[in-house]
Amino acid sequence: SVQSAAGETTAATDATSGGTPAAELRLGYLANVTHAPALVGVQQGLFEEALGDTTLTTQVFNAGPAAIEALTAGAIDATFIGPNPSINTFIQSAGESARIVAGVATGGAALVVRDGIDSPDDLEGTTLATPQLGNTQDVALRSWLADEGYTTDTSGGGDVHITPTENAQTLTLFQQGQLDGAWLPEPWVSRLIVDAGAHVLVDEADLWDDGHFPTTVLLVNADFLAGHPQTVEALLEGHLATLGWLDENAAEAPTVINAALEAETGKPLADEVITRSLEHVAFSADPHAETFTTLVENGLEAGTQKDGSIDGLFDLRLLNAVLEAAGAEPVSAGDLGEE
Amino acid sequence: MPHEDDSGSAGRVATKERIETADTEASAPGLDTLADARHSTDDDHNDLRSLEAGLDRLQTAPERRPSAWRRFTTSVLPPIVFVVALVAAWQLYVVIAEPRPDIVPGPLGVVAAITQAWEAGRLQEAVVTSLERGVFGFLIAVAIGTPLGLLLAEVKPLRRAVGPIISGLQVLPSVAWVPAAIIWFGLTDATVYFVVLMGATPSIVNGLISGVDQVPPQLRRVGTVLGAGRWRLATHVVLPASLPGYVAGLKQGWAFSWRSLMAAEIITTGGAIGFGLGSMLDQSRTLADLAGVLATILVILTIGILIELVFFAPLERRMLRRRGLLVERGR
Amino acid sequence: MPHEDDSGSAGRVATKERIETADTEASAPGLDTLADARHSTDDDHNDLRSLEAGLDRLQTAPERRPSAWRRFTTSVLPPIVFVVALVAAWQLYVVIAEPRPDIVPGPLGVVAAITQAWEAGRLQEAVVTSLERGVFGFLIAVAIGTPLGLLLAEVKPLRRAVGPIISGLQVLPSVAWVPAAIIWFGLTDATVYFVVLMGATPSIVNGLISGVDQVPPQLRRVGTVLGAGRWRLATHVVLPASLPGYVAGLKQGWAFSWRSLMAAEIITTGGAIGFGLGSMLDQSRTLADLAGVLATILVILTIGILIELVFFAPLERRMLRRRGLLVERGR
Amino acid sequence: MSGHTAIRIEHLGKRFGAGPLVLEDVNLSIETGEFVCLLGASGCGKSTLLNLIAGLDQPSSGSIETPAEGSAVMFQESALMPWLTARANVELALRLRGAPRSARRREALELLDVVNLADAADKRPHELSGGMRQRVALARALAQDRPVLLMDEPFAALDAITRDLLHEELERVWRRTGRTIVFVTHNVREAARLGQRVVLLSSRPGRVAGEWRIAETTGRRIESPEVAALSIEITEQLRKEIRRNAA
Amino acid sequence: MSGHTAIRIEHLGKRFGAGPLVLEDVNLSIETGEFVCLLGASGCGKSTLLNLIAGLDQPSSGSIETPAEGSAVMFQESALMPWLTARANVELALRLRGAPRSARRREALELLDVVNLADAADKRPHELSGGMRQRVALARALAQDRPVLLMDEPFAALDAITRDLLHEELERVWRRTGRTIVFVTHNVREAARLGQRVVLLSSRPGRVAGEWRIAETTGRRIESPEVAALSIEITEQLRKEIRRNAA
Ligand SMILES: Nc1ncnc2c1ncn2[C@@H]1O[C@H](COP(=O)(O)OP(=O)(O)OP(=O)(O)O)[C@@H](O)[C@H]1O
Ligand SMILES: Nc1ncnc2c1ncn2[C@@H]1O[C@H](COP(=O)(O)OP(=O)(O)OP(=O)(O)O)[C@@H](O)[C@H]1O
Ligand SMILES: [Mg+2]
Ligand SMILES: [Mg+2]
Repeated sequence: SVQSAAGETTAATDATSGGTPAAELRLGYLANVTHAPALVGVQQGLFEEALGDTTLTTQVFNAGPAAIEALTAGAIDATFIGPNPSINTFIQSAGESARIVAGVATGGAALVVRDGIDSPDDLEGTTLATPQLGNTQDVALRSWLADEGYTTDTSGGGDVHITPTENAQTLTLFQQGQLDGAWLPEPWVSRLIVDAGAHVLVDEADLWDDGHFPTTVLLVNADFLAGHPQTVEALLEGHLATLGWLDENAAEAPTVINAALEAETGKPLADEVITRSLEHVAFSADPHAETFTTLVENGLEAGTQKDGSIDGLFDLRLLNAVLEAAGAEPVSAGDLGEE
Repeated sequence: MPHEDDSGSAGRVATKERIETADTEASAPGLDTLADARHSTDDDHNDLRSLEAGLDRLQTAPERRPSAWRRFTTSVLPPIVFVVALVAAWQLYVVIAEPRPDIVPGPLGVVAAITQAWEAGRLQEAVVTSLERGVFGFLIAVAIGTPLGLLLAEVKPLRRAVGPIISGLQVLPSVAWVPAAIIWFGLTDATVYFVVLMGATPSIVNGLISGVDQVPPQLRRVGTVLGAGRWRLATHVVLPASLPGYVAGLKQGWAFSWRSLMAAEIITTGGAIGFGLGSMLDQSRTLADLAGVLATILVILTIGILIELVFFAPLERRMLRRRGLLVERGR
Repeated sequence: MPHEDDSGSAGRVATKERIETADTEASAPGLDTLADARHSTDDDHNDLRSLEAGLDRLQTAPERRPSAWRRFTTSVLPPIVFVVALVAAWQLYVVIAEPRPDIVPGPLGVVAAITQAWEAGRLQEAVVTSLERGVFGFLIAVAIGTPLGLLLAEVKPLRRAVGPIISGLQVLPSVAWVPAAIIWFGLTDATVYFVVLMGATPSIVNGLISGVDQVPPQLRRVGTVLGAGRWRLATHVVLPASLPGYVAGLKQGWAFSWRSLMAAEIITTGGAIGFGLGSMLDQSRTLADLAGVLATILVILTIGILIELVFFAPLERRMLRRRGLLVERGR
Repeated sequence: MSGHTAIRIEHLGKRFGAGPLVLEDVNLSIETGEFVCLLGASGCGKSTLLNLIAGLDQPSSGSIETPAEGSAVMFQESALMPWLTARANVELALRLRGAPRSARRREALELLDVVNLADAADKRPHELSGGMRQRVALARALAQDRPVLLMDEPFAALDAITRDLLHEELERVWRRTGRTIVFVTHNVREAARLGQRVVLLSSRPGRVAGEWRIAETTGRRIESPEVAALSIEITEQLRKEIRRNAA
Repeated sequence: MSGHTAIRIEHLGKRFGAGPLVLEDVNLSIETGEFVCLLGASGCGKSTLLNLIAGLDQPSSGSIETPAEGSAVMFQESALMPWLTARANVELALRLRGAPRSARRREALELLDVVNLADAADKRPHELSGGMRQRVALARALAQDRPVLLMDEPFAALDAITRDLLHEELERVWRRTGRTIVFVTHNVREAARLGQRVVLLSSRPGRVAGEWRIAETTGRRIESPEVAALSIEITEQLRKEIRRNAA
């Protein structure tokens, strides 16, 4: 069976009261540098520590939409994921599917291109890749190109051809000269630079006020949140603990993250790559909710998203409670949900 | 063995007496006409003609095709009614139970998704791209499969060696060729065509072979007896006679083309590959847009059925009807 | 009409004189035995018995099955020789032309890839997982398709409404269900089973329907005449008689199960999904390991052919032979 | 012959759906133990009439009285179950009749022996020649043990030599079992060879167009002059009926 | 009759592959314009012999002399091309014979008229009854315009009424065209009804087991007493041959 009926989901607003601890928490994430808190938290046992009696099971996905599918199908309860797929599932389900309960990472995405492309003007007629249609980088590229005056469409036509391609494939195709560039998250930006001689044309950080834009958030199934707020709270405690660990062990972090990546994908990243990647990513529990309206507008503009309200996408009450208990500053839901 | 002693005429006369005729009025004139008829062979012939005409009339019942209206009410209407009822029930469920629209979109949502894709021009592009690839790939498969099939059907040793391999290839899901094709041809249209070819060609070859196999040996012998040489036997007898099997093979070949195409399009997204229905399906999936997925499935189904109804069904029906092989289904 | 005047016995005797018998020695004793035979009905009966026995003997030629050796040399050996020659040519090409091994791996490379996967236990795992899913999914499809097919075959109005829809579903590439299934069930085994079900069920239903359709109406009438009620008619007549169509449907259903399974496995990788042959294929592709891809294709092909040869072929052959429907192919 | 009426048909009419009248005002009564041949051109409604007698179809008008025990039927194609051996086919009839399991095998073998097929009991229909199949079908019909045996062109698909033998076989079985037999054919000589009475049906619609009765039937064979003479008579009448349709 | 020999068969033997001897030492000579019926039980080698005469197969031993123009053949199943109309079927024979395109249509219609089928010229085989199909096949055989016409049980699959008519039709055509006809059948009465000479083949191996000659053939019909008498004679001999196989 797929999902429980609609009526229960409104209970999510009552997240702080009632509910029971879940026997099991199924957590999803991607084997990416931008998901480092998940990798480290699992690797170091920080989540398990926080969850106590609740068993932690993890699933690693290749891309955000797959994680969303698992979340929708009830195969996982929470997942680390990019903001756009989160927005997407929220709008598609008329606000019933999931809630963002915390931020994870910001920064770490860029448009890298081949030699010979030195300004946005050189992009006319080129073919650029993104990780997947409608994912955070895909939307970013499309809306940036639109700002630059280029037309694009979701079927690969327009002035600049955008072909959503799997990251590994992108590297190969770029090396073969079949792609002129790609808007990618870390570590792929670094891989293209280090392994294939690409260079950065646009660093996404430059496009945002104060350079902060969300690349990863923590998304929880709305029913799970309503039913087991204690468990989610424990998860958030683990998450904050991991963020703290990353802060305190900056020197050790690349090795630990690389070990986790190797454990998941079978191949470690080059030291150069992992180092460069981490320089461009910042980890924080603040989801930067204020940016989401812009993200929605970008998605609409890019044609990868349906129009709809994201009111209620955030439920940061638990996060703020935990932050408060730790004596930290609360974060804002930017009028898009509970704080 | 019980029978009469036929060695003498006396015995016969005796046995004849035993027959009582109930209908003497009818039989007596019958015998008279019999006697009269012998006088003229012209009369004989006319007699034979009228008898044959009567028998022909009795033995050939005019083929009664069901009326268009009856065919409509018995075979077109029921499925339409069923589908309409199904859609109504679906809509009702959506209205009453209000399920999550990303898990159970309503029929209206699906229609909206189709309209939206149409207005954005994506639907048209996808349909044209896919149809183009499907038809073109199918035609290449026909161009390769037909001579290959003829060769295998007519050259026995070749067939013994290659035939089982081709049948084996028919067992292999053509989707399995996609990864290999991607490695060989990258994310280009060549990949798609390769997969379509590997999917459709075995069916066409096997169809032609079984068509030639099913040519009644009697027809070949008739051709030989009528004085046809090897070439005229092939063109005047074997080829037309194997048409039903060939058309069946073509039909199946098209089905496999379409299947393989969709598989290839769903899997090989990105790169330099064009935007087809499979890509559209995959896109809707990545966007968690179930209404879009169902809309695309519907379009794929419709195209499959349309090609069948508009192209193959009339072709096959006409051919079978001309040969009297068409069995009107059900009463 | 040319015939004799039969109204008098005189005419008959006259015409009889016109017959010259060339073989008088043979015919005279014949007439004698004729006359003798009438004396005893026992004799008559024995006479009839021996005649019938002679005729039976003459009219029933013993079924001559080709010898095992002949079957081996005409149908098993040639494809093997062909495949061996093909592999040899391939190896020769690789040795002489030395192409890039990531674009044209040699047969030895493919064998090595198989061995490697075997030694790592991945091959066994993939084969077992896929077979398990394929067989299990197929069995569910049988369990659903059989009652549905029976229902549709026997209830005419239902069939008119639902039959075309099921035939339509057969046209839809089951790979198109993969995205929808993923949205519904996520990357779990349920997705795979759903796709397999949607692929195989229509074939099984249609096979059963056409099997029931092909039951000669004569057999049903015989059943009725022999005194069978509705139930015994179904179990003693209709079901056994529709077996050939049903088995053909099962065979096709299995082929579609296997196809759909591979498509589903190639597309739905990651998540909680087990590691099957499709996953292995996709994995080899991501690693740009063409030898691995070809090795997996070979394994998929082999399993498809094996299931056909080991399971369906004997089943079908035995059933058809028992009914005398088996046409030994080619001479 | 007992003189008792086995089958009585009165003012029988039949049409299929909205089609033309197939049978019109057919009147016929058949005595117990009688051997009646129904003769007519193609499509005149012989099979329809037989099916009505067998109860496989319902008349549109008129009435049919048959023995309560029902009738056994033999069709043109032997219609043996192709998946059963000759013996199992006969046993099926015994089983559906309700014969006890223990007696079936023996009885089936006895019946097959009646038609000289004891040796072929374990063969399947496709291994038998056409004549042998029809003999199995005859054994099966006998297995039903009904007083009336209806036969719809049972020998039409056989070659002449086999047919002649089966005529003798059938006659022997008839004399031995005393069954009432209604035998449909469009072979005039076959009708004259086998029947005690030959009933000719006209075409479109089918009515009784003539009737011939043969008093003495022992020792007939198809070449017998009395068969020939009767055949000529019936043929003339039949051809007249056919010629009526030429216009 | 001209007395000229059309077909001469001497010491003919035939076996298929390593199988048993099918024909052994067959000797037969057929005069121009003669109507010969080849009679024998199932599987005795009649079709084999006819195919050898038609040149469709090669003898294993012995020799066959036939007219240089070759022979026309008619088979049991009419073997019309199912995708061609009756006329087109006849035209195909004319075309393969090499008849000029312009004359074909007219000639085909004439030939169809010979068999009383001018009205059905544009029908396809499946719209014709069995008898009509065989008449088209006869027209097609006549279209070949060969001196010898070989017929392999052409009427075996027809019902008795139709068969009787086609006997008359064939006899008329034979008398009109003076063809040499070799007619294979296992119907003794058919052979006695049609042939000027009846040749009986024995079974396993096939040899000539008897020969009957009928001097006067006009006005015969199948019920004629001379046909009956001859039939009885031939049947006896045939049954003897069959009984030989019972042991
Ligand atoms: N089920 C049916 N529905 C409609 N018409 C029918 C049906 N069965 C028979 N007929 C029609 O009834 C007429 C008589 O058919 P029937 O089969 O009784 O003839 P028949 O004398 O047995 O012919 P034959 O010698 O060819 O067996 C035919 O015109 C036929 O088309
Ligand atoms: N192509 C063949 N290969 C092997 N054996 C054959 C072949 N054709 C015929 N025979 C055998 O030759 C024998 C004679 O066959 P043929 O067909 O000539 O008999 P027939 O007299 O025409 O029989 P029927 O009356 O059944 O038509 C049979 O035993 C048959 O099995
Ligand atoms: Mg009938
Ligand atoms: Mg023959």
